[in-house]
Amino acid sequence: MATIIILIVFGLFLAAILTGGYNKKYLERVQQNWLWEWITTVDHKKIGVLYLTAGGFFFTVGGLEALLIRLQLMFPDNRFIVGDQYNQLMSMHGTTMIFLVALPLLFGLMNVIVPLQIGARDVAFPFLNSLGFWLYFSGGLLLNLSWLFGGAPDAGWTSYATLALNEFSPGPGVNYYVLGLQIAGIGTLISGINFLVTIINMRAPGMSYLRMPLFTWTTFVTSALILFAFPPLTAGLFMMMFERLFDTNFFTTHGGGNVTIWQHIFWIFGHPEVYILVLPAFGVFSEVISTFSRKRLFGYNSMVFAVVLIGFLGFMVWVHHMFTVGLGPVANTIFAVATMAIAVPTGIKVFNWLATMWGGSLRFTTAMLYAAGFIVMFVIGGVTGVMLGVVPADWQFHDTYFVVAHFHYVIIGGTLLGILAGVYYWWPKIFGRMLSEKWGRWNFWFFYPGVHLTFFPQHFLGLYGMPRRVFTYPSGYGLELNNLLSSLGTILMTIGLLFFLYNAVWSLTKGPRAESDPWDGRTLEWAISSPPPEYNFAQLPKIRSLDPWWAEKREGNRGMQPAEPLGPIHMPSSTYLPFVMAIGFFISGIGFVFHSVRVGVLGLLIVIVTLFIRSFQEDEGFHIHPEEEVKGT
Amino acid sequence: MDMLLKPFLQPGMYHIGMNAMALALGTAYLWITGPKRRAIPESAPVSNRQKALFMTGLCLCYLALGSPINLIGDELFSVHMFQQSLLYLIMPPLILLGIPDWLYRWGFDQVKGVWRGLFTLWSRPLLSLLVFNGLFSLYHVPRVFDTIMGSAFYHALSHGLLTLSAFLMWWPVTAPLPEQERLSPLRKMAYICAAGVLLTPACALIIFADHLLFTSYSGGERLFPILSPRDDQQMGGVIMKILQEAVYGVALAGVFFQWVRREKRNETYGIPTDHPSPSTTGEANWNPPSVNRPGEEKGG
Amino acid sequence: MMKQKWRIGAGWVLLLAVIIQAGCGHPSQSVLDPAGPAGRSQLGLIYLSTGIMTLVVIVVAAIYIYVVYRFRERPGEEEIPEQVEGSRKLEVLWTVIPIILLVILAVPTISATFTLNKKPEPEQSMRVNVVGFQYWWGFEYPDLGVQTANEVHIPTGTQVDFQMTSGDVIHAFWAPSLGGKQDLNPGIQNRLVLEADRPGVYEGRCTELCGASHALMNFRVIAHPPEEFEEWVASMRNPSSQPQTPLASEGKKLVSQNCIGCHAIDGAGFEIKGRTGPNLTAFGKRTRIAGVWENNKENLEAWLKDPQVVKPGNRMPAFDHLSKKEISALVEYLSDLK
Amino acid sequence: MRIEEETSTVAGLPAEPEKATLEGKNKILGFWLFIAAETTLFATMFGTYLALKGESLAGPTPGELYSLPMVAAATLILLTSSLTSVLAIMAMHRNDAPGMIRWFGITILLGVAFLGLEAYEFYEYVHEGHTFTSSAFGSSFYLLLGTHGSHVLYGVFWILALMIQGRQRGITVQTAPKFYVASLYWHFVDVVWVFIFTVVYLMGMME
Ligand code: HEA
Ligand code: HEA
Ligand code: HEC
Ligand code: CUA
Ligand SMILES: [Cu+2]
Repeated sequence: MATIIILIVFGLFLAAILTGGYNKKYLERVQQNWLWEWITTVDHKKIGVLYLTAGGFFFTVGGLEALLIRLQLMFPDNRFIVGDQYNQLMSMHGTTMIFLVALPLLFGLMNVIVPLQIGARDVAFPFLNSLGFWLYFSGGLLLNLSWLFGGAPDAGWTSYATLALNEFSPGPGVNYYVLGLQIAGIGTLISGINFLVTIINMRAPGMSYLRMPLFTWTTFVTSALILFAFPPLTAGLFMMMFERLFDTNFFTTHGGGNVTIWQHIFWIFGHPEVYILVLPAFGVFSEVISTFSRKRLFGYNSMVFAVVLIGFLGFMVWVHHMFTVGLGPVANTIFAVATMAIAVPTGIKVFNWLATMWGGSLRFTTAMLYAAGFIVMFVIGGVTGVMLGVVPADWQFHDTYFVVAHFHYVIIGGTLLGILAGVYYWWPKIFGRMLSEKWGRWNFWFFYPGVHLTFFPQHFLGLYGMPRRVFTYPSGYGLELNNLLSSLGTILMTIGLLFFLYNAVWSLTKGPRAESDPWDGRTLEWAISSPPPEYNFAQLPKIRSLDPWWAEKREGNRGMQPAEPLGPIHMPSSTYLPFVMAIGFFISGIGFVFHSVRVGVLGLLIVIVTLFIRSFQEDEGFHIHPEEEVKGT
Repeated sequence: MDMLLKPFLQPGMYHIGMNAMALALGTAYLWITGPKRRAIPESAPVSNRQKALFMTGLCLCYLALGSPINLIGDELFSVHMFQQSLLYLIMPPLILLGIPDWLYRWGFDQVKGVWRGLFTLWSRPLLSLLVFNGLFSLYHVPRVFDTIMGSAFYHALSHGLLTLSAFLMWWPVTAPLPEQERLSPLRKMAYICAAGVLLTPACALIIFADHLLFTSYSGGERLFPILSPRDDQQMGGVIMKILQEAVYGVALAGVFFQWVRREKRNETYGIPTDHPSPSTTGEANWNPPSVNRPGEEKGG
Repeated sequence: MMKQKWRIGAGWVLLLAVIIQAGCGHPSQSVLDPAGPAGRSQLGLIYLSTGIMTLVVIVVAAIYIYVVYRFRERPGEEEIPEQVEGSRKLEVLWTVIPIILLVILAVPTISATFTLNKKPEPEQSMRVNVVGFQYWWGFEYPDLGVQTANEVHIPTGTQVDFQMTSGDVIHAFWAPSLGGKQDLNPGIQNRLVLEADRPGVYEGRCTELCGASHALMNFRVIAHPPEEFEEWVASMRNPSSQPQTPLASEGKKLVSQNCIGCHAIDGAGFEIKGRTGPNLTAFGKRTRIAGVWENNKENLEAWLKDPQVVKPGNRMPAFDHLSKKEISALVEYLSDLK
Repeated sequence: MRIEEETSTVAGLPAEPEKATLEGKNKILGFWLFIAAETTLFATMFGTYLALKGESLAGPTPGELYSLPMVAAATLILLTSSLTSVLAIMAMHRNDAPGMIRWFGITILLGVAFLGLEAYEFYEYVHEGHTFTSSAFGSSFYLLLGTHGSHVLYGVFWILALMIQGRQRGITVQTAPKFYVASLYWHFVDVVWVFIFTVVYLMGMME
């Protein structure tokens, strides 16, 4: 504990020296620093950018882990990374990608775009928004610190009990998993609630539910899923934590516990989680496809309903991850049928996207390329999902590379392509600069074939008897060629992503300024400047139709009609408390990782104290007067 | 297997009282919606669809209580669960939708005082939800269940109570009276989802139990030998769960598309209108723009 | 994007066909090469579902390619396309057709699930108890009084009723050619009924992550014609566990000093029967060491010196403190166990 | 938001001060959603408890352990505290800050009494060999009750802090939502207890 305090003091000291010595001006200077501005911001657009940056960082980490995995598996009987080391890489790859990459990147897009799409000045709880981000970030950091101190978790991203218990994973690895996810998970839950309240309470006048753009709708349903999926995870992680720290008996058989309880809890969370990942991507595609086909979304109502139905059914199918556990034929078949049922609403969406493109005038920008690539790839991944739902067939597929192929097809084909499409589509709005279409094409044409090359052969690996989570495989069983192809594909993907990286840097430094509506957009966010002013809308717009901005443009209007007179705008002031609170959680996490209850409690105390400070704080906020600026236009 | 079919062919297995009651109710309904209609103020003709809904509901009710299903349900748990699904999940919404609004109003006018208050209280969404699912879960606690099954009186009482609370649970969803509509469409959908979640624990406990829970059902093998008592029990849980999912799915769709129809009625795509759409105004409590943002017109 | 047509349509089917051929000459480890009723029925379902899914993918891809080709923006095109709201008819169509396809898939799924879960008749089946341990498999024939490890012998044409559980973490038992897998949960008994209809060696693998050497937790199912199986049982009941050479006697002594705390060797006259390591009775007849290495003297020597190199994290200590000679004595004795 | 300025110029408070501003409304809705999440959390713990309650190993079984009088007393105390928190909110609606603070004070006193009883009960159990680590039953029991107990504890401190704020600032459109939300929280914690009472104690004693 003392060490930590010393470290903190030392860190502050160092910062002071490096920035010109500690004196009275120090604090002032700190507050003018750009870093300070980002740490304390409560602006949803900035927090969105923070999410995108942190997600991108973790994506690089997770991607490098994947590269190492594929390097080891490139040749049979390879001894590059073996045993526990491999298991650490594999577990961290899965955990990082699911918890620290996919969802946060989506959160980034949602944060920037949803308030704009519904015509709000900010999210409902700017403070919690910032807290959510910092919790996610500190949780992710904690998780990744494991590489440096004590070894990473190695029981898979599912961390099944008994293997993940002290007896079989004695190091601190799984502690990192438990605490990192716990902290990040709280952040996610907070963000979910925030989006729900924002969408329910903060819509601009006239923006009825059925005029909301699809991306907002999917955010809404996703947040509802988060609301009900994450608490079971929290409870499960608590049990796992107590099991590891205090020798309780939830899962240990000799203490009367039951190993399948963890699996049930994990998948009650885990399956909805995969729809949490894919629904927002569906939203992005709906926007992108409709914009670049220059047509309204075909079957808007059934698209919305399909999302709701997928969310509803998503909670009823978790046992399809447990077909081999031995729950009996009755339980297995009912969940199989429920699983297959999800194909129906998803199919409705797929065909409606096709119908949207039908008769349109398709403009293949990079965003649209990704959206178009998505349709085929996701359908392949989706139908293999249905094949996995066939119980007896799943007894063959389960825990083989066939499953790995399935979920990378849906996750990359759905979520990741969705994120990339969304980033290309909204980049001008977020950063006020254009990405290069040329490099975008390079990016796509390396990445997309690379994904297929990586993951298509894996279907066959599974059928030829290659289990997943293995660090090596013997030669002579027909596994060599497909593994080699798969590893080669990864290289293509990496090159593709490097093009993206280049493109991003190029755009931020040299890219041309973006107009407010570069794509001839349809939804509200395109009606304001790029990047939007801090207060988003000088006057809240009056929403008079579905696709409001498109409709106003057709009417010949150059802007949205205001719903209120011009006046001063109240803004929340920035605050450093979320950051401090996250530090508290972080310290507490480290404490528990190393079985130091004292440090753990100290961290929690910091959290509670900040909570109370916050409760007593009277945040007056400040006012912006846009009248002067706006009058000109 | 034979034993399973036989009851259906023997006239003695059909409950006379229920027969009479179903017939009486059906006739009464047709009479009231038909010849007697004019006697009721503000009545309007009842569509055939509505009549069909009511009659289907009645048939299902009869099927569940008066036909051999009822008797087999005492032997086979899965059939018992089927019977329950009919009674609580399918029949109530049909009946509720089958009754015309003027009949409700007329009915409400007859009921006053405490009963009216009780109804108002009990049909509050949160309460109705909790009461039905609470009772339902309680009913399936092995101890309670076996006690109930041991006595005809308790049996009838519990069925009655559960059916009543099922009606009240469905009331806010079907909302046959506009003036009694308490939930906005979106909240109705949330309500349905919540109902689905709340029913799950009871079903899940039954499906995943690795031993026989209910002593009342240890001898079902006689009737249907391929199903061992444990499989029978699991099957019971599954039937309930699947039917529930199907019915709630339909209910979700019903609510949603009704909402869409209402909202989209007077909109033309691409042409901005100043008509506020119903959902903005209908939900004054949760939708601040219509309450406290100046400049927003408040439509009727 | 035109590439997809090829890839999805022809590729799916072609690749399947081509690589079924591959992997011949080795013990079978492929789902596509079933050797028993369970595996066959599962492969049947896999083919059925692949067929339906290929159809779905082809339909989607066809519409997709047409749309992309036909409706791409032509240069100079200014006109705004018609803003279609939707179409009730079409939407019903693409709701109903998938439902029909799924029903076609669901019915055989349900029936196969129940069939494959059926309890075998005790008289017509043979029971084998399986216990999984971190990185090795213990097999016991309760009715025959035989124990073995890592290689399980079964008669062809008989339903084998594997009753499984785990001694530590969760493992899963998977012999792809014979049929699908089943988890081994600590504290829970599971059952998997498999049958081989032709003699042969079938590779099996652990498919539930169980620690560092999960990748190497292999086993073999060796199916014999019934008569041959009887012989095997007889030889296992009466193993030749006595040393034949002086070196081997030396080895036996070393075993009694070092190994029997963990390993059992039936018929050798040891009092102790260790249970924390594989039963080594008739070890000389095993085809592999610890399920991964070919069983020959050099390999065995290396294994004894340092098992961790072969299987990282396994529970057998290294015996590198033994002299070269002592090791070869051990090897001599162990290889003579038949 | 504009509405704040309006209300601050109006004399007195609106009828439902907690819902007068958008912030207040957001807070209340957000809190309801939070309660939904908490419900799921507790549901998971209930499920675990139900699955594991039979596994008491050598230790005492639920039937041997529980005794009605003390639990009934605890239940009564907690239910009463729900009532007093309602009274506090009614006082708030009357714009009667001292009354509200008084009722909240009684509420948390009852909460503390409840915690005392619970601590005593746990103390007894531990003596009988029923601990967090003695068996799966013990683990799931203390997880469920401990989580509930810590919610009560947190609620006590929270309401205490709000009482101080009520003292300092009185009832305004900024503080009213906080009081309201805290009382929601308190009700929720009580409802969870009612479930614990039925599912854990009553059903446990029946077996
Ligand atoms: C974004 C994430 C995502 C998505 C969207 C999905 C979607 C689906 N998944 Fe997947 N799944 C995962 C991520 C995802 N999955 C992950 C990460 C795992 C592994 C976890 C682990 O073990 O580590 C997994 C594992 C997994 C399993 C367990 C396998 C096993 O371990 O044994 C199963 C089994 O049923 C399954 C099924 C499905 C189904 C039926 C869908 C459906 O939703 C797909 C529906 C879509 C379509 C079907 C295509 C479009 C439809 C049409 C064109 C209409 C016509 C179609 C038909 C008639 C079929 N998934
Ligand atoms: C969102 C989810 C996600 C994503 C995107 C990926 C992406 C990839 N995954 Fe992974 N994967 C999982 C989720 C995901 N995965 C999960 C859940 C598991 C299961 C884990 C378990 O079993 O427990 C798994 C397991 C898994 C395995 C099986 C391991 C095993 O069972 O032993 C393999 C093997 O090939 C693999 C490969 C890959 C590859 C090559 C990529 C590639 O797509 C990666 C490509 C990315 C890069 C190469 C990064 C390059 C980046 C840059 C160069 C910089 C760019 C910078 C910015 C954007 C700022 N993954
Ligand atoms: C601490 C316990 C322990 C001791 C002592 C021990 N072993 Fe082992 N042995 C194991 C375990 C555990 C395995 C299984 C390793 C695996 O496959 O993961 C094993 C595997 C083996 C195998 C491969 C078995 C097979 O089925 O293929 C051989 C051969 C072997 N041991 C020989 C020996 C000899 C010889 C000695 C003494 C010199 C010895 N062991 C001492 C625990 C032990
Ligand atoms: Cu045992 Cu993997
Ligand atoms: Cu799933």
